[in-house]
Amino acid sequence: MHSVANFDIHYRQLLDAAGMPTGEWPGFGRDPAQLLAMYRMMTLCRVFDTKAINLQRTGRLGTYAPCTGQEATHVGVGAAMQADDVLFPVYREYGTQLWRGVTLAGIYTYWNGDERGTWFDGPRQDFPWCVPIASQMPHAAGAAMAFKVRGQARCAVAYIGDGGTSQGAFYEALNAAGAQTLPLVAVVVNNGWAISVPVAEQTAARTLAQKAIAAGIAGIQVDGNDIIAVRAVMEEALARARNGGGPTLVEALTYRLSDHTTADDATRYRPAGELEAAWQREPLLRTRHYLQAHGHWSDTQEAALRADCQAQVDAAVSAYQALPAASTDSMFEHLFAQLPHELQAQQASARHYAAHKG
Amino acid sequence: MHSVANFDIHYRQLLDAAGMPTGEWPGFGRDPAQLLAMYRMMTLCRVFDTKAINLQRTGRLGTYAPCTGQEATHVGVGAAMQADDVLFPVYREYGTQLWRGVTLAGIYTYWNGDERGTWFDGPRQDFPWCVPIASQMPHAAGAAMAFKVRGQARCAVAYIGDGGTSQGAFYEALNAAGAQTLPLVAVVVNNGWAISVPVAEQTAARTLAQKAIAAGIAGIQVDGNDIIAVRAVMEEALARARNGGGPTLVEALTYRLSDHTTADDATRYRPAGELEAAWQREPLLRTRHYLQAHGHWSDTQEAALRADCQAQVDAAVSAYQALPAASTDSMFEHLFAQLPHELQAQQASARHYAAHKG
Amino acid sequence: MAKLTLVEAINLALAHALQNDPDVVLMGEDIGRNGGVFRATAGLQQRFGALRVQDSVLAEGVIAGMAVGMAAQGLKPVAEIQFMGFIYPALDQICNHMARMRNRTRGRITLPIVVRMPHGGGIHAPEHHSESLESLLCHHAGLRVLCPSTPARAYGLLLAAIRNPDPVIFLEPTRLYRLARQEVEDDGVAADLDCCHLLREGQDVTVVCWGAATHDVLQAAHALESESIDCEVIDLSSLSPIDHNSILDSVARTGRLVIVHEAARNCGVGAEIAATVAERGLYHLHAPIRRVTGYDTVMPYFRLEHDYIPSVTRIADGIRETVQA
Amino acid sequence: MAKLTLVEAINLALAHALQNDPDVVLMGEDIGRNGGVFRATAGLQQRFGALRVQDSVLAEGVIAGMAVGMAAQGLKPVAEIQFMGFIYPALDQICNHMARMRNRTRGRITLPIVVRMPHGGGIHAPEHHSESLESLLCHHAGLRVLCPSTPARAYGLLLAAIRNPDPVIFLEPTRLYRLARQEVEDDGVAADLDCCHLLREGQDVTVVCWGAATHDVLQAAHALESESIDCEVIDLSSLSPIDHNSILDSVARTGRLVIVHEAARNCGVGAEIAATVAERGLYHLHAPIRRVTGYDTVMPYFRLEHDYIPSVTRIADGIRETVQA
Ligand SMILES: Cc1ncc(C[n+]2csc(CCOP(=O)(O)OP(=O)(O)O)c2C)c(N)n1
Ligand SMILES: Cc1ncc(C[n+]2csc(CCOP(=O)(O)OP(=O)(O)O)c2C)c(N)n1
Ligand SMILES: [Mg+2]
Ligand SMILES: [Mg+2]
Repeated sequence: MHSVANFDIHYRQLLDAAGMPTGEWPGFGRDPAQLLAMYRMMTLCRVFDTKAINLQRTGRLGTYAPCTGQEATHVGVGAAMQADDVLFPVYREYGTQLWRGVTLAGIYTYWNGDERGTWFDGPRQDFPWCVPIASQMPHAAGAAMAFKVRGQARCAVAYIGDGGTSQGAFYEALNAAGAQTLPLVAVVVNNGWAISVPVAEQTAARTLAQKAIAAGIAGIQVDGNDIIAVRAVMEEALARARNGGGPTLVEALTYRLSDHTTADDATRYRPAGELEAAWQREPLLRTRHYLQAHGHWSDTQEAALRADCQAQVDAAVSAYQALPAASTDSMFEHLFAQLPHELQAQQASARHYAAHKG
Repeated sequence: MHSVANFDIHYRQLLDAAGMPTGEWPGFGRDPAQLLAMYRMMTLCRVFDTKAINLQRTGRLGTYAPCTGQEATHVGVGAAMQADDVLFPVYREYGTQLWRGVTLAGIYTYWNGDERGTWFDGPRQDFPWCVPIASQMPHAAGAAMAFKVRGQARCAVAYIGDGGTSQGAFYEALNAAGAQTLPLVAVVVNNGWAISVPVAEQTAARTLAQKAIAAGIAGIQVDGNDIIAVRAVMEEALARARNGGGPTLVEALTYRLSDHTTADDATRYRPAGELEAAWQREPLLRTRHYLQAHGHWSDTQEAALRADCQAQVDAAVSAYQALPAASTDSMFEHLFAQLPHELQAQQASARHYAAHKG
Repeated sequence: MAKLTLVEAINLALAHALQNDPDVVLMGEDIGRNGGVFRATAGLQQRFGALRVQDSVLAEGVIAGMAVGMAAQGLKPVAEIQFMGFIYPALDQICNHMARMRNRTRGRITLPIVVRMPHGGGIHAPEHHSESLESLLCHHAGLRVLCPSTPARAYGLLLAAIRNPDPVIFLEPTRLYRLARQEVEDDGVAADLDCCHLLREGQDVTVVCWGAATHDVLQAAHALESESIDCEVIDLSSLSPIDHNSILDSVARTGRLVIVHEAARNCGVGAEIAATVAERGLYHLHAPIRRVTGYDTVMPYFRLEHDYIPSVTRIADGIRETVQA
Repeated sequence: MAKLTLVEAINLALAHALQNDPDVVLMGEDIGRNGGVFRATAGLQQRFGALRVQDSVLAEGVIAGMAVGMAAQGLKPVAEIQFMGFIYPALDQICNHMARMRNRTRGRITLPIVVRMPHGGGIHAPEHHSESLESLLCHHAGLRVLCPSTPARAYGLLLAAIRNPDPVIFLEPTRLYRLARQEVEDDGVAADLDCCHLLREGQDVTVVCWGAATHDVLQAAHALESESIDCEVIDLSSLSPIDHNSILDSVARTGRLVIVHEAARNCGVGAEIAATVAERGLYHLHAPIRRVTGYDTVMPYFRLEHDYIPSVTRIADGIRETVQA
């Protein structure tokens, strides 16, 4: 009996929970402007998220999936990507989307049950939110295949949750991307929970990064609350993919500091104390500590930033609430490039009842 | 950056292609009666297979999936299992099925397009052939769950092809079985090809055994043409599973010495020379060499065995060909425990047209 | 006797089955610790333990596929799919295996499985949480498909489904989960399978519907009384097999047929009912058959969902036009 | 002009598309090196290379899902599912994404995809190799579903499908792959979408059918001539959307309708056609609508498959009874 293959899974952290650097930082880490841009975006996410929950509680938004606690992963990934890369989100990675140009009002519009929220003026090719868990993974592999067919130095970046790693589509897509050496980087956001199921019940795998081994691709674990490490790991993975080095699976260890969605009540299943402990590792505070310790940030600036974020969010709320209701027709408008003749009578019926509604 | 998890994939061979032992043999290997029983069954498979291809070529059987070259894996797995374990085959693992009591005539009946071939008097709980690739994997996990719920010391054994490892159902089932510590042993029969696609195009993984790592379960590679190693590895995996040690993925390295099925023509896609090289590693001859070298077998016994196998196969051919055609009704007979009233008219119609046929 | 909502009645039936049959095992995403996203399984894991009420990994294919393996061993799995829009990854198992195993093995391996799931829209949920896909399942022989419309029927039908030796798809109208309460006796009595139910007798027109739509149809029927239109309302209840004889009997009396469903129209279950009446009851028809259904569009996000789901007005119009035709 | 079989015509159309549009990419299991298990893609990988004609990994979900990602980038993937019975793992992608992406994104992301696959039985293949599941796909808005019945139509419809900006499911009747030859010009002319085709004019009864059944229906129609029954035969061709107006026009003339399909009856496409005629053409009907279809059983293993598939005799009986009703 001899060994025919062996594997190591590495973990990367560059900024610890106290805000202390823990390793060699890449170039962007030495540029305060870049650090501040990322910190501002994380803060915007936090403010946006808080408002969204409030909007839902007061009946002005549908069920909403919060992002609090995961901002470093989301913004770090966004900052590492190039504009012409393509993002395949799940449903709560607003930090990446906002970084890439999706609007606050668009996100609210989406969660308010309106397809128009998926129209992205910014990243025109980015995919919209993907509700059927893991089904976005092959889309990303397909986009990566298109880049390969056309010889473009672009990457597809796909998100997936820890729960999502139980779905076949996740493995299938990684395996296919590995077999065809596609420029794909998949980010498992391991936030500890899939609604009420903790990750230890989702798999016997000690890490989710090791799922890369099944596909014969690179896998790495990163502190997902550490925006420096997330961005660094992503930049390396993206560069490798762009250079024909194939896909990478990045596991970002973070925590869902909120309920699963506003329709969920995590107190039903989450052990006491876990949430409080997780708040000690959250991403914003450690970044602020670092920035303040190095003289790049002050309490005054913080207050101004909060106010600015609030103003942006308030403007977005006004914008989505001012959007006139979609017409009933719109159900038929984008079904096909050209609506088949047979469906015109149905469209007329829908229009008729819309007019006589209420 | 530090390592948080590491893994080794081992390879086991106990009888090399020349018939020389290559390691420490387990108990059964020192019992000539057991070795001979396995050799006899492998030979029966070979004879059965040759006849099946001939039957298809002469219009007496439908499309057939041959097993030549894979007998050591199939018989070795069968010999390692206990009678009350449950088998979940794909479609060409006749050696395991015959060992467990499925009849030669039953297998012919199945490939002759007749459901009655799936009635197993022997292993009553074994699953029938499973055509949709990989879909048998969760069935095996489910049976294993039933054993766990009931506290039974039984195992589910599932086969899957190298091509099958690209399907999500394969990963999903292994992951679920790992998460729930189920008594499941999955055997990947890596015969090099999935119809026309070689395993190197199916995955970037160097071994298929390493796919176990994604599920956090044990994985091992074995020389699938070496019946001693196959049985030894399986016995260990089954014992571990029975003792609550969870699932194992066994990759058996073998080769499809035939076309994919009788409807296939492998000369279209298989590189010249590969087949000839593979014949040098085939399982029967090495076993015979070992047996003869150790005085357990002779040319006369070989001739008698061949004749005996031929007689068994001929009897099976007569038996399945003597089976009266199934009635048209039988389409409705086993659809439900009790046929809903609404379907009775359809059954009558089918009966009517059967009577007026030809 | 307790007054229960439909989801409470389901919980009661599940508890009864778990209590009285050691082979019954529940499985599904978030059904254990969390009690199900609609609370259908609330309290059951605490009461019966984590092996009888299992939180599954997040994979519908594995849930359905493991149910096959468990049922073949004599367990009676009751699997939950969290929303019907997530049934697709389970379809290979449901259609290629559950529906076929008894037939494939000539009765050797049989599969007493129930697959439960929320059905339909109207609760302001995100995309993929409001689907009505019954027709896909009804098209496959070897499955029974049920859809209750009241708490009491939900209790009785679910017990019948669990005791049935063959696979049953059990659709639970989300809009009705908490809409109304009804007295439900926990008597362990299973309802009859394969039959529909008369909700209201009438002379002028037969209206066939199921699930949440029954409530809208009854409202429409009530409103039409003032126009002297007397509706007979049939709750299909068993979507496959369909109790065509009862529908045909009713149409023979009323001479008119309206079918109402929330699912898309094209190749929906309504088409099957209409086709069968056009085949076996044509000479009784005094007017064209009419279907009032969801449109052949994608179920819109929730701001427009009530423009998609047949409204009481739309249903009443369909009935009125059929009676006046 | 060459006389081609249906599978050769498909090969010709694929070659034409690959040759004339650099965005066309073929993908599927065994379609490259091996040329497809039915030889539909024979020679194309040699001619256009392994990036234009890709051997996919063995995973239908990945094939369909990658097609979505590729199409969103402007490629025009033509994906093959090896047999229709293996479509289930692809349904989540086809129904939840392909069919919906344009609608979901308000036209921002559009998906010019073709998903080709063999359809139907009658070729003595193993289990799961003989399925007719068109109704599942037709039930989903946002997809077009086509099924050609002759080599020339296969060529023209496949080009139309590839050029269409939206997803198209393209069903290829296996029984017809090599049944007959027809002159097919490689002129690159696409056929019209969304319409049916008159195969034979007649006075007494309208018979609607598609795929392999068209050949059996034409035989039955021919046999019935001797009984002075004059059949009008319509090849549906576009299974979704259905060209109901043409069918209604025909029924208005003949007063009778028979629908023939190989798929199971319950909730099949035949039900939709019958329901629509019972809705919009009832007053033209002189006799009950009749469906001659596969039974509501599991497609049997091949020894009984011809007892399942509507035979010429069964079709003729159905037409005769309808005419005599
Ligand atoms: C196919 C499918 N099944 C079930 C669901 C319901 N559901 C929505 S989110 C979720 C849990 C996802 O957990 P995870 O992947 O860890 O992502 P997270 O929500 O933690 O970000 C479930 C079960 C779904 N959306 N899709
Ligand atoms: C879901 C599904 N897709 C496609 C097929 C068609 N098919 C039958 S066998 C096969 C190749 C299987 O290869 P592998 O898993 O290596 O098994 P082997 O035949 O080599 O034993 C394919 C593609 C199928 N049976 N099921
Ligand atoms: Mg999670
Ligand atoms: Mg193989």
